[in-house]
Amino acid sequence: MNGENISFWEKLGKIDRRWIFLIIGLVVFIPIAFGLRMTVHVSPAVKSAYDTINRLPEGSVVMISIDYDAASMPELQPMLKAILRHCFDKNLKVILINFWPLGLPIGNQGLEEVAREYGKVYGVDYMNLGYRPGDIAVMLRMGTEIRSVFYGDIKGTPLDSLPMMKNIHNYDDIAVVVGLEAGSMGDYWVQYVNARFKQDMILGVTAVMAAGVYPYLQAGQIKGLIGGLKGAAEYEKLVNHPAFGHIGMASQSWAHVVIILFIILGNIGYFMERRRKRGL
Amino acid sequence: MHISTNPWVWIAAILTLAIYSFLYKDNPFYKFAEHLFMGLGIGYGAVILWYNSIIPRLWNPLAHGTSPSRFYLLIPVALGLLALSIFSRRYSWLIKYPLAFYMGAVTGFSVPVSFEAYIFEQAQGTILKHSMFSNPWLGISNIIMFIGVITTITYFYFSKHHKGLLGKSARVGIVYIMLAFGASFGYTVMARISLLIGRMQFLLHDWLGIIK
Amino acid sequence: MILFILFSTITVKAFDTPNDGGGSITIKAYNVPETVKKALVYRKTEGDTTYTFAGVMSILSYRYVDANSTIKNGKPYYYRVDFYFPDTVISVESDSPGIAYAQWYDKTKTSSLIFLIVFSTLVLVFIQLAKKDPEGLYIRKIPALDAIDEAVGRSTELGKPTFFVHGLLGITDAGTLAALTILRRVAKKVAEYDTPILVTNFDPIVMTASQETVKQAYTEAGRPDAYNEKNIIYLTYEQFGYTAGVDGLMVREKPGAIFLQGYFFAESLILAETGHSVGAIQIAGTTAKEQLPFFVAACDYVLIGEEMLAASSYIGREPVMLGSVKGADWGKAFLMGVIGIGVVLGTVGAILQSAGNGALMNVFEKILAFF
Amino acid sequence: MLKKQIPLAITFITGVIIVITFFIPHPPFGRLQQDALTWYSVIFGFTMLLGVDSLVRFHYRKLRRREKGWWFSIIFYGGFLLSFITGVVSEVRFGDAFKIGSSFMYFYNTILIPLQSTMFALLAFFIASASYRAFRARNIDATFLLVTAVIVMLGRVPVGYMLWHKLPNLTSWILNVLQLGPMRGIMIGIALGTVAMSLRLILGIERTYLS
Repeated sequence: MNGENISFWEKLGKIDRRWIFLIIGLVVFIPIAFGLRMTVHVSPAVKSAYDTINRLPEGSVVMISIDYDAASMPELQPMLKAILRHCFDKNLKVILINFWPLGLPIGNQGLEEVAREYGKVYGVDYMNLGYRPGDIAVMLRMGTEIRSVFYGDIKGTPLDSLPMMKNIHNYDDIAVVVGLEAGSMGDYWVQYVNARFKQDMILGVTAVMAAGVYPYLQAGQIKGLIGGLKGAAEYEKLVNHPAFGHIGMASQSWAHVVIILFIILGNIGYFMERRRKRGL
Repeated sequence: MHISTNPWVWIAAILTLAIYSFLYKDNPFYKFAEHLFMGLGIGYGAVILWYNSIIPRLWNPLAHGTSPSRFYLLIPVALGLLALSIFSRRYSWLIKYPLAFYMGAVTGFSVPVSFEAYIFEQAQGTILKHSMFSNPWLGISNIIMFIGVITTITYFYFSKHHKGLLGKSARVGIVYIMLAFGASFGYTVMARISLLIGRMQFLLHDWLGIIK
Repeated sequence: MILFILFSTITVKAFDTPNDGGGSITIKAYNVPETVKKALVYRKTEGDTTYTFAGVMSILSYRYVDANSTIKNGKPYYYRVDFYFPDTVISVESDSPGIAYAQWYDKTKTSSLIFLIVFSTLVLVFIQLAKKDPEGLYIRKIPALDAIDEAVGRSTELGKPTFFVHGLLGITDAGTLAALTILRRVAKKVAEYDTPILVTNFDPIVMTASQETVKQAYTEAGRPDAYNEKNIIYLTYEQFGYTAGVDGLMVREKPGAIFLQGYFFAESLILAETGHSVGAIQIAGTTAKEQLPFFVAACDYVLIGEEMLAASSYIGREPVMLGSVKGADWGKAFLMGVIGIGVVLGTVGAILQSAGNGALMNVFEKILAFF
Repeated sequence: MLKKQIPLAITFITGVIIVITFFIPHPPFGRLQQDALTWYSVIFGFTMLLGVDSLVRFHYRKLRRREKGWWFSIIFYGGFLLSFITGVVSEVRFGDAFKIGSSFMYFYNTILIPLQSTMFALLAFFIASASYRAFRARNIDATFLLVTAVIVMLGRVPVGYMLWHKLPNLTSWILNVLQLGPMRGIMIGIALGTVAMSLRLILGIERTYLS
């Protein structure tokens, strides 16, 4: 087979993969670099999460659990920021807690960034508990007294010296727990904390996990579910602050479309080649 | 544009680009990142392993423990030392002892766990429950799924010719498997693109400061 | 008055936690009004004057398992539970003390035991039958295993090395053991054709097992002198560091055949695509069901799940091995039978129940409970 | 005898005991499974030395013989020493290498994490090239693979919703029904295969590892 016989259409089946890499890179790069956005439709699961927080009276406490690390950061960090914006906008108090030790710096970075935007004060409007090993045991012991596990905050400051913590002792004092999950910790939150303490919960999870935790929403064990970058984008739309979720969603959509276009091109090339070979 | 002035961000960015350069072709930058990565990985692994297993499970009980049963721990130490016999040409066969223990332990664990965690769990999920017929569409869906389970199992039937009914069932099983694999593949695309988005964000935001 | 009623109806029982090795007592509350906000459990034993806090009782199941390390078998423990209601707190003491002891048999595992006995018996019986009558044993074609010789052969023709890439799990994984069986076959062919082989490892124990396996294969092929331990290398103990290392080796050594065998995680597709880009024939095998789609898409041959576990029987063709496969197949038939009966009963039961007859449904529920 | 029978006996005895203890909670049996796991990880700690040894020697050879690209082995040693030393120092100083402020955590965040996530993110490109190459309607099976992949891919982004607003529903039906059935079948197969293999190992029929 020599090159001259191959028609343009057939070449479509033999594109060097580096062209594919380049185009995928570009369709992800362009929306991010130029801030292109995508229109997003809000799903009921995310709306319900938003409403749960939106209904809270001023001064209520929201606990956000950072249960992810760098690998899931692209999906869950926009969620964290959108929820923090919502909380600070409504003058709710925020407590961050970590069950993945490696997520500690990531969560703290997001918290400080948004708090600065809203001019919030550490210890008064928000605080970070940090990480203690023990997973379920930590969750359960916080049901009686947070201080029985967290003697101090992330920097070791005693909890009682933080003004906002004066009246916060256990789940009775926390309005909603938001779990941002990349693993099984979300299941523990629901199975232990929601089940035993009737704690209101919202879960934000990676796209891969969304289908798995959906039954919790159906069963009413969680008040809302935010799934993947798409869910983050929806939440951003609700808090009226389109940010990375929207941009990321544009990249996401275009990348999907491009992959499908390549599949179509590949098939055109394949059928052309087959037709020629049959003709011979 | 606010390019980062933090040298660590620069290191991270350069390593990121070094790995991506592999997409074009192998080159010294990738080789650099690769060797650095492997070196870090083995050092990291050694530290983690030492501090997560040897110190808490061996050193602490032996050095600070009081229970007499702690001396049983000398058995795995002996087995572990036998594993080092591989350094000797003459006695390298001694490695078979720790391996034999490993194999026994593996089989011991995997047999009951396979029943409990996989076979029963999956079988129970497949048996159609009353609630699965709460509406006709759900009922049909569950029957479609049930056929998927059964025909897939028949595909893994090894000791008979795949002819007749078994052959037909196994054939349907392959179709199901292909449908499932396609769905899994398509489902994962989104998460994988997210990873690239994350790296782009790092390069454009943390490093180059092009986006807010 | 209301308080009195509440007080009189709630009862608390403390008893030994069943099916365990002792050291634990279960506390259960009955007739608790739904308005309860939380319930705290306190414990005391002989010689104690006051109760000490033990833990928080679930207010969904009204059950608390006290497995505190101080609990000793055979000693009585008394419990008090404080129920917090919106306007009051009610304390209820257990009517009798709980005594922990160890059981000799875990009743919750009866179904596993039955199935284990059935399955093992089937496998053993068919192994015995196979020993007596080795004729007539059959195993269906597994193309990916047939392709091993072809792949190594082609690699030799092209003068390129053969790569064998182990997965990330240790030797405790059945897939890893199957990979070693496949490695033995590959190494034997490699020794016969006198072509280079490179085995990469993530786990040091798998590395030593691989060295033993390859050495043996070279001996079987009659070329023990050609075995070189340095061809079985350890890469690193970090998932993506391993991936980077294997990718680097692939593009530099340009193997003609690549075997990706064992339990892989997300790196499966990175390895398979890089392997494809250097033009190698790729034979993958894994029991990681999440990664199978990627191998199916990117490799030439794939051992899907159980096909991989049957490799040793397929390659060896020893009667006892084939017998065990036959036994396992009968186990499969037994399991499918159980599922099938369950489905029929469930379906019929559901129809009958909507027609007003729940008897069959009860039978069905009992079967379901067996699992 | 020493080389074959005793190892086989060790496997048989360990295997049988651990299976039995699964059904007996009474001490000392109930704890044996846990103990075996501890033993396992202790042995593993020793064998890690084999890995380190193999790797260090591999690069030492390259250096000594000045093989092509020998200076990359220096990079390898640099990385190894960096993580090993910071790890030990952080463990000793903080009691946990992953404490904020420890040098190990610092290097972990600034070097190892970018390397890991970039390597992981290569998948975005490879999943595209694999789709292009593999999803061709060569035969009926490949067509099934292709069709569900494309539907699910589209159904998970807003574009899919815009094309046909029921597409997300169809996607979740495919995932929960069409995907779940065969995946269950595959899992049951793997589990039964594992048990059969375990029985072969205990009985000493399968003995690859002992050669």
